[in-house]
Amino acid sequence: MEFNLSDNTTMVADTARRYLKDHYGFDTYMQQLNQLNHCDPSRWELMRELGWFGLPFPESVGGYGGDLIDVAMIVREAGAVLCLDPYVDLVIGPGKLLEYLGTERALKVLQSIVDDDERVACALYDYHAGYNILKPSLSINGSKLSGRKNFVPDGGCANRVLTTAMLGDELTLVLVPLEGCEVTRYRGLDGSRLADVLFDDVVIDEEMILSRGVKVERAVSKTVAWLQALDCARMYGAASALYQRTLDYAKTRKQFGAPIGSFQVIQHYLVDMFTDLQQLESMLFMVSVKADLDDTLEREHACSATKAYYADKGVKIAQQAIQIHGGIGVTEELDIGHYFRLMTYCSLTHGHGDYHLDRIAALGEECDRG
Amino acid sequence: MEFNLSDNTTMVADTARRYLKDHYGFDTYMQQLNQLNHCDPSRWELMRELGWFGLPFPESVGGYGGDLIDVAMIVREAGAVLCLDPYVDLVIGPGKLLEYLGTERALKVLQSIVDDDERVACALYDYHAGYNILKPSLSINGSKLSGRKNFVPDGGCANRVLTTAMLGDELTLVLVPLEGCEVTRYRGLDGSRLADVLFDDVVIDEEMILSRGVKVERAVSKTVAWLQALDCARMYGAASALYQRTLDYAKTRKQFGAPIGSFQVIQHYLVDMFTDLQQLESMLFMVSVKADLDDTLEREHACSATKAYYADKGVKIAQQAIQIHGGIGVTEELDIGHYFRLMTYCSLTHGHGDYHLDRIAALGEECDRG
Amino acid sequence: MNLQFTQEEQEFQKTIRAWMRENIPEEISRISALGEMPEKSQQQQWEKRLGKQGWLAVTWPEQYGGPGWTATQRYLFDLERAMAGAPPVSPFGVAMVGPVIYTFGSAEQKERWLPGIASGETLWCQGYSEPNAGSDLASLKTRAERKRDHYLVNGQKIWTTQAHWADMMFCLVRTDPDAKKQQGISFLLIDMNTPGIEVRPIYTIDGHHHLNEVYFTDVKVPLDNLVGKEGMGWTIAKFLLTHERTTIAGVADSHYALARMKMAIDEAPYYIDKQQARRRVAELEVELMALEYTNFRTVAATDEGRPFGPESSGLKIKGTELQQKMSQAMVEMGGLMSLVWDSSSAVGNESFNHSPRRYNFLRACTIYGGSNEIQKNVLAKMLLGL
Amino acid sequence: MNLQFTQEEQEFQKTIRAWMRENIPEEISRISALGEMPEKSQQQQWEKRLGKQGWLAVTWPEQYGGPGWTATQRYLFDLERAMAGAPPVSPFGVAMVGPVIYTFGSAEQKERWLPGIASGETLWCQGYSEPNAGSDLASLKTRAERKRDHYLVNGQKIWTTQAHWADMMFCLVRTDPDAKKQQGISFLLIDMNTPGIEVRPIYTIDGHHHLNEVYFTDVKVPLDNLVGKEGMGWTIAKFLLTHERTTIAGVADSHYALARMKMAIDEAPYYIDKQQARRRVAELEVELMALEYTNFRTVAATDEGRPFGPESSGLKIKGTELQQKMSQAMVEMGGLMSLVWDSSSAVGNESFNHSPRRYNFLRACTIYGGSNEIQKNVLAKMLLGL
Repeated sequence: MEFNLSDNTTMVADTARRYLKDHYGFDTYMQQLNQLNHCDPSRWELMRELGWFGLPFPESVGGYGGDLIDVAMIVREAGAVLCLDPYVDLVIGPGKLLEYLGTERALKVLQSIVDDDERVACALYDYHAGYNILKPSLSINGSKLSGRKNFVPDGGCANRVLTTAMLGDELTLVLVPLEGCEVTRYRGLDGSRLADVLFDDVVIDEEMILSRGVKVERAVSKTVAWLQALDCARMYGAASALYQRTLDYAKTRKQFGAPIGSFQVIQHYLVDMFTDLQQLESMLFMVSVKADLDDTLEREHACSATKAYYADKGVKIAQQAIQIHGGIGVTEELDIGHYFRLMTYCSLTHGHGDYHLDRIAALGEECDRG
Repeated sequence: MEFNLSDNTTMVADTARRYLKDHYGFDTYMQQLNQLNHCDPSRWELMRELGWFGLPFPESVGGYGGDLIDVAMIVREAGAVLCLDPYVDLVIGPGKLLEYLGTERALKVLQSIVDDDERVACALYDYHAGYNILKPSLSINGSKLSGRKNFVPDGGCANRVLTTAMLGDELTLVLVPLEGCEVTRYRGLDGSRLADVLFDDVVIDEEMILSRGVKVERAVSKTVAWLQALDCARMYGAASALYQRTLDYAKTRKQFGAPIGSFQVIQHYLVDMFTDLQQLESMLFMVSVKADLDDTLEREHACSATKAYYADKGVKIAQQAIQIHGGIGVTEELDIGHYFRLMTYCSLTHGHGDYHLDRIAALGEECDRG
Repeated sequence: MNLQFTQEEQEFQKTIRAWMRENIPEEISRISALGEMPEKSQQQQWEKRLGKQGWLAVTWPEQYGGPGWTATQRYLFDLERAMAGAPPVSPFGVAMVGPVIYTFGSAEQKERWLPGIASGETLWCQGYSEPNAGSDLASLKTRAERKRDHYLVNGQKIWTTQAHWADMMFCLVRTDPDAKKQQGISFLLIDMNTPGIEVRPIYTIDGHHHLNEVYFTDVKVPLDNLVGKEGMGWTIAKFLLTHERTTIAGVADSHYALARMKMAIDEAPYYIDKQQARRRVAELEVELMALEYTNFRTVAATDEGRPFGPESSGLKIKGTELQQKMSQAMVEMGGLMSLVWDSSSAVGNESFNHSPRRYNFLRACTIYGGSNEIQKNVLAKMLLGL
Repeated sequence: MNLQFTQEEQEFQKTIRAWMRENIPEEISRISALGEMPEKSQQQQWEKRLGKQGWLAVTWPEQYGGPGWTATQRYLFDLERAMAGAPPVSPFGVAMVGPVIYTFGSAEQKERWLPGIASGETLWCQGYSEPNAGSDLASLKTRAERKRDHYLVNGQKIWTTQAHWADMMFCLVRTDPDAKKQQGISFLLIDMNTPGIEVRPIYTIDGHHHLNEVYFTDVKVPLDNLVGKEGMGWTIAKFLLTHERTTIAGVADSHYALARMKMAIDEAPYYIDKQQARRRVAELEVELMALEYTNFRTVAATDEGRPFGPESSGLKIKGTELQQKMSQAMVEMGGLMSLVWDSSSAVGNESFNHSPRRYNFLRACTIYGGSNEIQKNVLAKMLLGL
């Protein structure tokens, strides 16, 4: 085994860190919080120039054939500075979905994402289906799509949406322009921009149906595995920033005439945060490899284990960071509370802790039987 | 509401404490550990004289009509000194079962228990049925009882056993002499004496069948509720002894030139133990009233909640007591480790923590539906 | 041992329940159901309604406007209040400065301040913490210099909840800068409209404005506004910490949360196996039971006139921990719905929702009023006597 | 990033697995399955078999009898050992005094002691703790007075694991009573058959005899038995604490426990809902994964010759906590079966059983070798630099 990042990945991570240091501070975040459109033209252009849009996609569509770990390192750095640019939601999510479909039509759309010719979001969830991505409540009847998608992370700026829907008993992926739909945009817990989309008997022509059946199921499952790994990468960035800030605070903040880090209970809290952080990092490395596997059982097991572990320990680190900071930790002017929101948010996307532990339990049963 | 013990109960508790102080020390316990028969004749006689054998039974059989709380206070004191005398197993358990059956034959046996004319144990469990007391694996076919009972707490000295078995699809209670059976006696985790009993086509005459059907189900359920409450009473006695001993140890044991109780982490451990102990006491009061209710739902809910809470916090107190004691805490010569065994033992009898949380979840569903 | 409420108490409870049903503004219970908190006008309207009924200052002796209830009645009142979806009464007037005034205040002070608290007319806030005096409260620096006919107050307070709502502040100030730490501190009542007071908002991680910084620049406070004697401030502050509060554990509001959670199980599609959600609720239910019966014991002890010792510090620790756990569980049961910042913004979100903003805000409950770590230090000192 | 074992490593693993299957005495794997621990003769027979194969001192350099394996190979070896149901090798010779001798010892000492350790012939024990020097090890008092041709040792050691099995003890003694605490301590090798040594058993809460008190009364130890120089004892002890041990987290044995637990789910009738048991196992499985991958990182770092910092202290804390949690879960899954003290005594108990006695004994694993609280103190010092 080998846990070193390749030279290439290290370079990607270093570049991301430098880029964000120069272009994204806490003040940038606070401004972005109040903006309705999260695709900042100048940063979006810079990211394109850095090659991030094509990073994990095939060369045939203008990509660089990079790995999940490359993207994970970018997302980790983005999490560490609370960056809200919807890179994952508008590039990686739809991009991987289209790549996994692999049809000519799908690759053409992917190409236009890589070239930044358009903004496509993924609409995988709705209220009633919950976390079940393979059985959305929407359906296509005749040639009409009806129903509602919720929690679509579109950054406030997508113009088309990749939507799952049932056509008969087949999972189907359609690409729908948002113009004709009723879109309600709102703010997410982490400050990102989400949308509910109402498809009110939208006419679907053959052109808009990208694929159906097992191929879509596989593409959606594999894409969500990527998104789960990237949730964890983002959480790791945040956890690591929280730990570092809390350690620094404990060294400098004085109460009762001494730095609070001199109190044994605070020391042990910090040690717990540190040891958990170590293990979170190990799990991130693990999932960054395994979330890309073709073996469904191993992939899903790894993703569920990591998501469950992060939902537990990542959130705990954020809670502890607030507790050690005391009053200042619950204010909006300090970044600590914002990392806490990010952590809660990511602990709930693509399955929360309880859901993933259930899934592991169910997978275990399958394994034992198989 | 009113949480004071009645004068009568206070007297019972005080008497128990005095009696045990005079007649049961840690050395007594260590001796009893190595004995095969746990009914010490002189202490057994003293307990009879104190009126404990008739305490919670009707006057008609020579009892005093006391409440569960009276017995709970005795058992609490017994737990506090690790007393292994099988008072609950050979008096309260079989006694309540017989009282709840209420038939003339049952009451006659109860009378002989109150008068200490014989030793009767309850055989409610077997390997295959697990915690399910209403569906034992044993059955009566024709006039023959076949099968095995396990974990019978007979103190090494019962001569008859109240055994549940299925007669057709009816739960049946039979009273069987142990003479004709193959009895394997062994030691329990807490030092008590248990037995496996093999009924190898034992001939059952009508006389031996005490009752069957719903009446037995109700009697067994109500008796087990008492036993669950008394498990908790015993655990409370142990938890409270553990807390007190650990507090004393933290005040006196010195490391790094100071009592270990001066270290903040140890202080917070002790506070956690103390606050948990407070809540354990509240739950004990609660269950000592509610385990005797006729309302099945409320009774079972109270018992399961208390058992689940004790399995969690009682065990945690014992674990923490060992950790604070360090090396000496894991030795057999100190009482701490013996309280720990008692705690584990009682956390497993009549349903462990997971079992009871499941039961509450199931009861909740019932309530919501009903 | 008697775990039943008396016939009278049950009747009392029914009366309260009926009254609540009729008198709680619909808007308020809707807000509670979303896990949100009311605006000032909503809160004050509600407290005035209670005040008019004589049910606001429920812990006070009758002579000062209390309803003369037993601790058990107060518990039942609080339970019915919470279950009906009303917010708790703001503690600063009724639970904090009120008892200080009727215990330590002069006849004039009682007459002047108590009626406005009992009616819900005057809103109060608490000026304790300062930027460098948080957990270490005794190192506070706000100075009140005694002049001929007033105190001249200079300094800064922080974390002042509802200072922007309040008419009055009760405040710990340093009157003797030469005295040792805890000494030289006094307890002063300050009119928030006095010139020289500036209130600046602190937004918290729920995005709301509950807290403030308060700056004092040459603020003149009448000498009559000193409660007790100079230098008694620390004694009064300690009195307040140990003052009986049978609602400190938050049992009533946790019951409300539990009920909401049970409703959520069937609605929420975020579990593969509903039994897992029920099981999780069962765990919280058991913890609440343990807290509740411990709370009952303090209630019963209060009614019998017995003091209840370190047990009540335990209630604060356990109660706040449980509130946080429940809130976290609700956010998780909400699944994807909890991704939404503003519960009213998303379509179709009218059904069960525990606002994640509420969950955010509840992180503060193990910090304010003396962090749980400080509570444990204090309790350890009592237990160990070291 | 590469999470696969190489082709060679996989081959290696297969070889080990096959060898284990053939060479582990049936009695030993039966004992492990019951959660019990072997007798001296069983343990030594097993270690000698490993020694004969050259697989006992696996961490040592080849020149002293190590097999020349990489850390990854050692990890795989340990995993296969555990999964086959063999106990871990006693750490005192191979993992502790061996590295001390080949790092600090003289040529004569190496020649004299190392072969017996590598073959499993000589059994060792560790003389560190004393009645008043537990967590505070540096206050140890056992005195070694330098005479003309020997040290005269007087004092007492406690918690000495396997002292009643051991041929030799490595021991921290005070050679200079006037020097300050950590100074004046030396590292001495003592033959357990020397007159003046008395070993008294300490029975632990699993009812077994693992631990001892060891009394020294005018025990004469040859001057040659001093390792390093006088006063170097504390340095050597610290070297041992930070010495690379890729098995410190107990990952291999936890994997064995997890496998046993999964077997238990279907057998055990102690759950209303089996999914709850599976869920509980899933939680432990996730924690083990996090520990395992952190352990893999130290293994990989070791193979690359990179030092691994405070991460390894974290492994000890997390690893021992997890062992306790798993053991508790196994006892609970065992339900009523875990009521039985001696796993062989009850009828029909041949199926799954994790002895509750093992669970008892494992309470010690967060205490010995420096309690987890002490580990956290040390780690905090490194992190905070205060």
